[in-house]
Amino acid sequence: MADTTTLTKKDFKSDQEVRWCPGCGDYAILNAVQSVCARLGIARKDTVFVSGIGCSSRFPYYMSTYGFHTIHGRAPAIATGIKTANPDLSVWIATGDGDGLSIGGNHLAHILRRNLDVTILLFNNQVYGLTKGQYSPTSPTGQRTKTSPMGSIDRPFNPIGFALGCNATFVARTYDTNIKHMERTFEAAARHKGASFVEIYQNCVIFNDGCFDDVVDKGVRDDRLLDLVPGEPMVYGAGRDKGIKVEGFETIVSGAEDASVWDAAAASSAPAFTMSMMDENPGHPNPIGVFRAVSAPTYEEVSASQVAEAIEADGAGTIRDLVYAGETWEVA
Amino acid sequence: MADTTTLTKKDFKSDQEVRWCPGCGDYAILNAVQSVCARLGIARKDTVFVSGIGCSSRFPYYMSTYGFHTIHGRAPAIATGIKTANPDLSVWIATGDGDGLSIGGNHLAHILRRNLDVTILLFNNQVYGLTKGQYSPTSPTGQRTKTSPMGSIDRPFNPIGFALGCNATFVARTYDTNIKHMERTFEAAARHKGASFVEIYQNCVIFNDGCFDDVVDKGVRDDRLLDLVPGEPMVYGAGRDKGIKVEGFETIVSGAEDASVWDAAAASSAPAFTMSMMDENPGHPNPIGVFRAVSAPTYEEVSASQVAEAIEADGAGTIRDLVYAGETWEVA
Amino acid sequence: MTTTTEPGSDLPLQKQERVVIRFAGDSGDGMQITGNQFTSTSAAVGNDLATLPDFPAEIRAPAGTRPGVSGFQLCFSSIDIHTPGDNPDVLVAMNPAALAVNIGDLKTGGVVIANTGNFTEKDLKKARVEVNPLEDDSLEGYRVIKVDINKRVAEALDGSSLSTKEVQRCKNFYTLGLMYWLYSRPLEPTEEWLRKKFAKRAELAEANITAMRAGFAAGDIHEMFQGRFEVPAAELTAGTYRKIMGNQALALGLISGAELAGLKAFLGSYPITPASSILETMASFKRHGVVTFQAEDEIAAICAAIGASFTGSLGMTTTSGPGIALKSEAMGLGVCVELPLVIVNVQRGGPSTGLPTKTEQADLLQAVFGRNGEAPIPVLAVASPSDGFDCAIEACRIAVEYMTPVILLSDGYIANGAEPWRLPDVDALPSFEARFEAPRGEGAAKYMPYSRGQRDERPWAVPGTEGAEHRVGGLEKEHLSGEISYDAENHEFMVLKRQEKVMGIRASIPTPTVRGPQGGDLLILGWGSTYGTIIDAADRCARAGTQVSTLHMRHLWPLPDGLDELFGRFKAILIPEINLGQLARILRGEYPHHNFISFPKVQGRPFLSTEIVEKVSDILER
Amino acid sequence: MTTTTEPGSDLPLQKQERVVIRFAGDSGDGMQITGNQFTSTSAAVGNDLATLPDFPAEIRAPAGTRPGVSGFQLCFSSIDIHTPGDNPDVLVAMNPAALAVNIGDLKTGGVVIANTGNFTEKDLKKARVEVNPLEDDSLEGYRVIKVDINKRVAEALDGSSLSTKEVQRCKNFYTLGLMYWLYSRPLEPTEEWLRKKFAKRAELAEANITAMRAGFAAGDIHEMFQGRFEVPAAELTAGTYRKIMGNQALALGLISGAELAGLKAFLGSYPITPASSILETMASFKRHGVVTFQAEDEIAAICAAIGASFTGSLGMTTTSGPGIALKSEAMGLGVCVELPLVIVNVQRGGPSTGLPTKTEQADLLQAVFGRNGEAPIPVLAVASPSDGFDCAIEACRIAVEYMTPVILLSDGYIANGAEPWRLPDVDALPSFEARFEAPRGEGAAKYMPYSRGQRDERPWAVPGTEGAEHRVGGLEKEHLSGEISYDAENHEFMVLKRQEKVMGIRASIPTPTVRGPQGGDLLILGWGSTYGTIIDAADRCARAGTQVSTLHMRHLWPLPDGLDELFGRFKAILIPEINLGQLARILRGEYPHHNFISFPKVQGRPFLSTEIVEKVSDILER
Ligand SMILES: Cc1ncc(C[n+]2csc(CCOP(=O)(O)OP(=O)(O)O)c2C)c(N)n1
Ligand SMILES: Cc1ncc(C[n+]2csc(CCOP(=O)(O)OP(=O)(O)O)c2C)c(N)n1
Ligand code: SF4
Ligand code: SF4
Ligand SMILES: [Mg+2]
Ligand SMILES: [Mg+2]
Repeated sequence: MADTTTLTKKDFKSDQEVRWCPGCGDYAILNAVQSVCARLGIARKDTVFVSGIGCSSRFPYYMSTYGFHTIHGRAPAIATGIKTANPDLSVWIATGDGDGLSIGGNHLAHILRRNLDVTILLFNNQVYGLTKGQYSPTSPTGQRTKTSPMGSIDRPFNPIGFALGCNATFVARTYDTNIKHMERTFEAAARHKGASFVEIYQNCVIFNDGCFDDVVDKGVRDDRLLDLVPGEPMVYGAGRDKGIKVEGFETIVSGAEDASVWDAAAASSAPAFTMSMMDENPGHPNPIGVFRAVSAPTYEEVSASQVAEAIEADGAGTIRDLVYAGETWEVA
Repeated sequence: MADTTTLTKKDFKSDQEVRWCPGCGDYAILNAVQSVCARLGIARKDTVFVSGIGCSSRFPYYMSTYGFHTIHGRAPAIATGIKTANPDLSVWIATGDGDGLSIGGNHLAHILRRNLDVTILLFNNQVYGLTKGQYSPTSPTGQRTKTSPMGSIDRPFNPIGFALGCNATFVARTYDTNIKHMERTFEAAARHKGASFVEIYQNCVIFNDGCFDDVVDKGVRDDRLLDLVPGEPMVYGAGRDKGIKVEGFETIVSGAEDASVWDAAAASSAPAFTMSMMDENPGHPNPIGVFRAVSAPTYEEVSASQVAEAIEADGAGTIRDLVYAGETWEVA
Repeated sequence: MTTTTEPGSDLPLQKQERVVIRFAGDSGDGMQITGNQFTSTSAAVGNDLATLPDFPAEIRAPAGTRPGVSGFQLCFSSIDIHTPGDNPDVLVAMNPAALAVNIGDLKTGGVVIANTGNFTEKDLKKARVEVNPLEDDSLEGYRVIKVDINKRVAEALDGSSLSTKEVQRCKNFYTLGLMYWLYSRPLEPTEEWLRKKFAKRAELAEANITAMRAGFAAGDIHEMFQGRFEVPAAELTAGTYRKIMGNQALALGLISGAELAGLKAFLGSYPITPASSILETMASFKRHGVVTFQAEDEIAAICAAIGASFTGSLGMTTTSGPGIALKSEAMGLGVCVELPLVIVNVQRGGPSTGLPTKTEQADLLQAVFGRNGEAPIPVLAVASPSDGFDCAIEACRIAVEYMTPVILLSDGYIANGAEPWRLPDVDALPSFEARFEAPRGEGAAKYMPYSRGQRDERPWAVPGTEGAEHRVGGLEKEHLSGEISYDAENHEFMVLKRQEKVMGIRASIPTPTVRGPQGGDLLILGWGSTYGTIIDAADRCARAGTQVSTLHMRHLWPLPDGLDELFGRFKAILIPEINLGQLARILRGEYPHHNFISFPKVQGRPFLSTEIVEKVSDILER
Repeated sequence: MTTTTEPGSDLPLQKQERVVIRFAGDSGDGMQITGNQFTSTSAAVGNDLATLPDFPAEIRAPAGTRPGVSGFQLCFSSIDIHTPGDNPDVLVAMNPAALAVNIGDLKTGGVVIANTGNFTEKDLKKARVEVNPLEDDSLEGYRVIKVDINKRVAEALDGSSLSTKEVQRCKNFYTLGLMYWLYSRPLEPTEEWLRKKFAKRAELAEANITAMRAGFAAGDIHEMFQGRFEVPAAELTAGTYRKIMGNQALALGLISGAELAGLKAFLGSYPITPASSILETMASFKRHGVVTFQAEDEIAAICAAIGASFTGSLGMTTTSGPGIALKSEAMGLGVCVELPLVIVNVQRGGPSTGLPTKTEQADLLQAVFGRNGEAPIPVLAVASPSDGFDCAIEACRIAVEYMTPVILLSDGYIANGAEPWRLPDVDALPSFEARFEAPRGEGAAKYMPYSRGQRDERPWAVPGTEGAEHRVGGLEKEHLSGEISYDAENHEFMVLKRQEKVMGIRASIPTPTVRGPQGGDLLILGWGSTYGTIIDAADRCARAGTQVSTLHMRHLWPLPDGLDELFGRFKAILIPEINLGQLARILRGEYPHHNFISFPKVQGRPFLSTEIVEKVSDILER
């Protein structure tokens, strides 16, 4: 599957004019993905980008790989067919908070629990961009939009918690203004064997400008973001002086020296769940990085192995033995 | 809303012949619900049972209340309309593992996150009963059914984990052969203000007989089930001699005396999540009871209050001021 | 085949051309097995046959109640037949509920075999029967044979090691034995089957065999019949035969269709009555390389199939009406991306959840028109259980040759019905191998995903193909390049191109042939499962001296060429349909100047040939 | 209204009956605001008018590119008009992309006003224009007015406190001022509007006003025009008017419809272009007691609406084609449970995602036939922006009076188009108050949910009503009791009853009236948004000496009574549709013996009246 020629980021740029609004966070995400694709060394011909509908779902057009811009919310379902039918392909899904968590929530849930080996990028801008600014399932309660003039009355999903609740084997978060972190996260996700879910905090300059500024803004982010690095202590802060210490189910903001070491591979996803809700505690940072990375058999592998096993046991079937089977009788 | 006359269980029995297979776990669940309805004292006229499609979804026909047997998977969506349009009604949803977690997973997720004040009973028999025995999203990997002759290749959902991942405010589990426990659980769920989710281990005598026997069978259940009672120590065992002790994210099987006290109202749902996965650890019991019970504003309340607020602010609108608004001009 | 010693051979043996039996009992009574065994044996002795099981409504109702009744009707004959028959000659009723539910259909003068052992007060009450019908005169006009089968089987298995419950479970084989005697059938095929089925519990096999033999040899009962019957072998076309059910034939056809195209079959499906068994059957054929995916819902099922087709598999999806409704958005995507896709709709009673276990043909207009925008999809329909095999292959052919979704309609009546299937010459099956774009090197011309071949089909390049990387999707495509295009003229061009492509399928389908006179007063036109009934009705008319012609339409969209001329040869065209006249509506829209007479029946069950015969004489007398 | 001092009043003032202007610029240039202001002012001076915005394709493309072009066309007149006009008389092009995209539509001899400030090399490149069209002869045949608006506005706002960027944002008001001058319109209404809009940033209001006044007073530019125009007030029927957009009218109508029925309006919806603004508008009317629920998808949206109707609200759902596809299963449920429900489909270009921002009428067959089983639903369609109000009320009336889902079709052209709306006499609006079953005491007769009223509607008992507790669902219902029934005859009865009920709506709808001669050679028949164009075309024919009649159909299913007789009076019936002939197909199916000529156009945009005029002369000359 891997191609020996050395691929560059440019190889993954398509000839299509990119049509997001100037300043949209999607540009940076595209860039990062193109870099990671080059680094993975998987040929363009063996790579497929699948998306639903939304600004973010225009993604496949900008990749010089195979691509499928499907219908709203259904990218995981189409990708399931693609990956199961041809497990050799490297399959990516680009989706939005509306596409992936509103209309497409069920397909997302099921692809995660089935653990297909795909990489899912959820562009979370807490708004419906393409349809011009309605609230989404990740919009904070109270957000005023065209359809919530008195403020949204929905309690939002936490995409990380949702993915964990679906038993996902790889769950991570990154944000659009940190190319390095995105690249690192995307690469880990792509290399993970199984369904990888990555939430990306993405700015929509038009309909929800600055929605993540309180945590990702250059001025505050060192103190407001905690990068979960498997096997590393949970340290953050401009001076890397702060840490998170786990006690029971509680997290405590501590000095760097007392920080607990982050284990993304724990058998239970409870620690990841705790982390995903950490920022609801006053004074706690907002976690990014890898929440969970465990291994489990992939759907497409087991599917293929059952077919192989059946063939091995009874021989490959032909139309003749399909038709001339069961109780037959002759009429002369 | 509450009715002053004393209601009895019989009042909630409809005149319809119950048509489940003899021995089906659904009968006991029906019984328990009828008892609880009587105990709640809410008039039949103010109670609505909503269901999707499946054996379990026949439920509304057997209740003498208002009822809606909708289409496959959509009960939460219909119930959302019912409850939002008339917050005074007591609304129940009866659904199956297929209806609620396969085709209807997304609606279930969204009603939970929105926190409508409804009571959801998920009859989990780990199989599609009505369509005669295909595997479901809760069937254990490897289960052989009509559609999985070599064993199911899906990793199952854990319904409790799923509900927690959707940020549900009340999450519980019970089982069909323990009327008392069912009644206690249903009553707590019904009295909870907000979306209550109850998974019920339900035996399907025809297509999945004994699916929960390893934990609910009379002979083993005392030692295999741990009943989570908010505020009580986590003690179990025929002699109530065993306990569960929580250390960090780990649970340890201990003596009764060392058992931790169960807190279903913790701000974070991580403890509930830990419990929901506990039985994956060797030697651990299978948890039932109340995993989570926290309070949050309900969708229908806030929806109604925005309407009330708008009316208070600007006066109740009439057709005239709807039409004769904006910039108008006269033509003589 | 050795012949069994014949008890009661002193009784008169009467030849019959065609017999219809209905077995009816409680869901737990094993009536489906009984019926199927009788069918297999009749097949083995060379009868033509057709069967129709009648399952109880979705949920297993309590034992002994009317909703719990399970029935199985079969027609076996020495002549060519096409339906399981209008009214049974013989009704086997294992309990009062079975009798109550089925007696109305029995032919006047027909035989009732009633298991008196199950006609106790309690049984009557469960069946909501006030007075024991075996004891008042409500069965006047029928010949009633009363047998306490419970007792008989207990006697026959007296001393067996089985529990009482297990002994009673052999009742259906006692009954079967009795019927085998009545119709002079051999026991051996069933004995063989039993021994195989209970290979691991020989005592069960033997008990059932003993029970069956007891029924076969019950001289005192035989007396009551005053004679037994023989239905000689039918003159069937020479060949190898097997009994096949509709859904099974579809499954075999879909797998074969993919293989004929040189593609891997990928089925994305979600269980739904009465389509589920296609998925179940295909899931059991893994050694044919079939990949089945049980999806979370119908939308995911079709989407996965589209995804699989994108990679070069032949994507398929199977469902029933409500599932089709859910798939309609994705079908539009299929139209737009122009990938092969076979969509099977096993129709059931509607609207909405409707009558899930009953049959109907009311999804035709949905199939042809039920999508947003101009989204043409070819539609064809299965005529009979075995026809499912050919139709499935034909659906695959169209999908692959024209790069298009195809809808294949069947219905509940066909799905569960069975008939003998003369097995095809495998080497003579049509071949329509799919062609993929070859990899292209650096300098090669750019791959144009929306260029067109001789059938207006677009070229298929699958992931893994170097140099043909491209993007597809549901937005309007630019002709040739396939890039997104909002251009007005291009849109019109593409709308017309998709329409032309689908209409162009006409070039590959034959004008259906008229059976009977090629012109005249009346043509009976049918589609789908009315096929057999219409032929039976026409044959009955012919026997009664009235020649009427019939025409069966396999292809419903596009309509084949030549129909206008053909219709012009008839004064009137009668269209019986299990809906409110959907094909009639389509035909009127296309060929406004013919005299179409719509003949609707929407009762969740097939037409009786009598109904059509009567309608024909009504029309011709006018 | 005070009149502004008139600069350039020395130039000749020419009267015009009807002017079409198109404003075109980059998405960021504020062309929609400019267009809307010109429209409001024209309305205020008493013109008749019609507008059509042309939004860029879904995503904001990079500034200056062709996909980023945003346009707004308006037609204002002193005569009765019905469309925004075929070809603009004046094109305002703020950049080369806007020019390139729109020039093809400009009337021969028309005026181009080009902002030369945005025709730099860089701008040309972004627009993929090779040579500056202002500098070669590609604009021959047009009068080209070149103005460096960038520079002009900078000059006008020299010394302002605003940033350069903010100053440049006033360009559109400079342009608007220029157009106001050209067509002799007052500035006051816009000044007022600006002051209100920027109440919190007065400096912005003033800057824009200054810019506008500068454009209005730019004498040197005025010279280039060699004259200015006046379009006197139209003779409109007396009354109070307001400008209304299609989706807005629908929202107001839906709210009013519920109120007229005495019900709470409940809208379950999921955003989708071009329907979203109905949800947005209704969400802003909470003080009318409207409850809006933004669902997780279209299925949940319609299901919630059905749930709300179950409780006694008037459930509604709004969407576009792909959403309708998703809702089709639930629509079947609506048919089965017979609850009122209004389903709005604002059609867009299809199939699949298609052309989301373009218009089409290709969902008609889906509306009428796109469900499994026999699931009849009445269908009606909106003719023009203001007609949305009446149609929405009519849809509510049918839903409530007949206890049925109703589909109301609109399209992208109507959704975003605007016209003056003569406000109705609120007291004269139809009333169709819903009746709920009263509570019943112990001894009262049992509530029969599937008994029937005079219109075959079933009685509506809502939760909270003592003694009327009952269950509904999607399985077939027993007549009267509403219990589940698998009975064959009952099923047929219910299928026919549902059909009759919907067909019975005919009794409450008028035969549409023919405009023009009541019989003759040709009738132009239209539905939905072709309304205005057909009338314009007929009027043009009339002016040219050919009388053709027109007929507009609001009710599409069931078809109103009297059509057969009406059609019989014409030799031919021309049916222009923005699809491949869907209404023509339906009419042929119902009235096979008339001469329907289908006239399809599927370019994602409305017909031009010219096209219809030409088609008419084609037909009449034959
Ligand atoms: C079936 C269907 N319903 C609705 C839409 C309209 N629609 C397109 S994109 C979108 C939401 C996009 O939001 P998100 O996924 O967050 O993507 P973003 O544009 O914010 O990147 C909606 C509602 C559609 N295209 N199809
Ligand atoms: C749209 C649609 N798809 C499929 C079905 C068929 N169907 C009915 S019930 C069911 C699954 C039932 O499983 P579950 O919810 O677990 O209920 P159970 O019967 O086990 O109680 C399915 C697939 C349907 N009725 N409608
Ligand atoms: S609308 Fe928002 S999300 Fe969409 S392209 Fe523009 S900035 Fe990006
Ligand atoms: S099939 Fe199973 S779940 Fe359904 S009624 Fe029977 S025992 Fe209960
Ligand atoms: Mg978004
Ligand atoms: Mg189940």
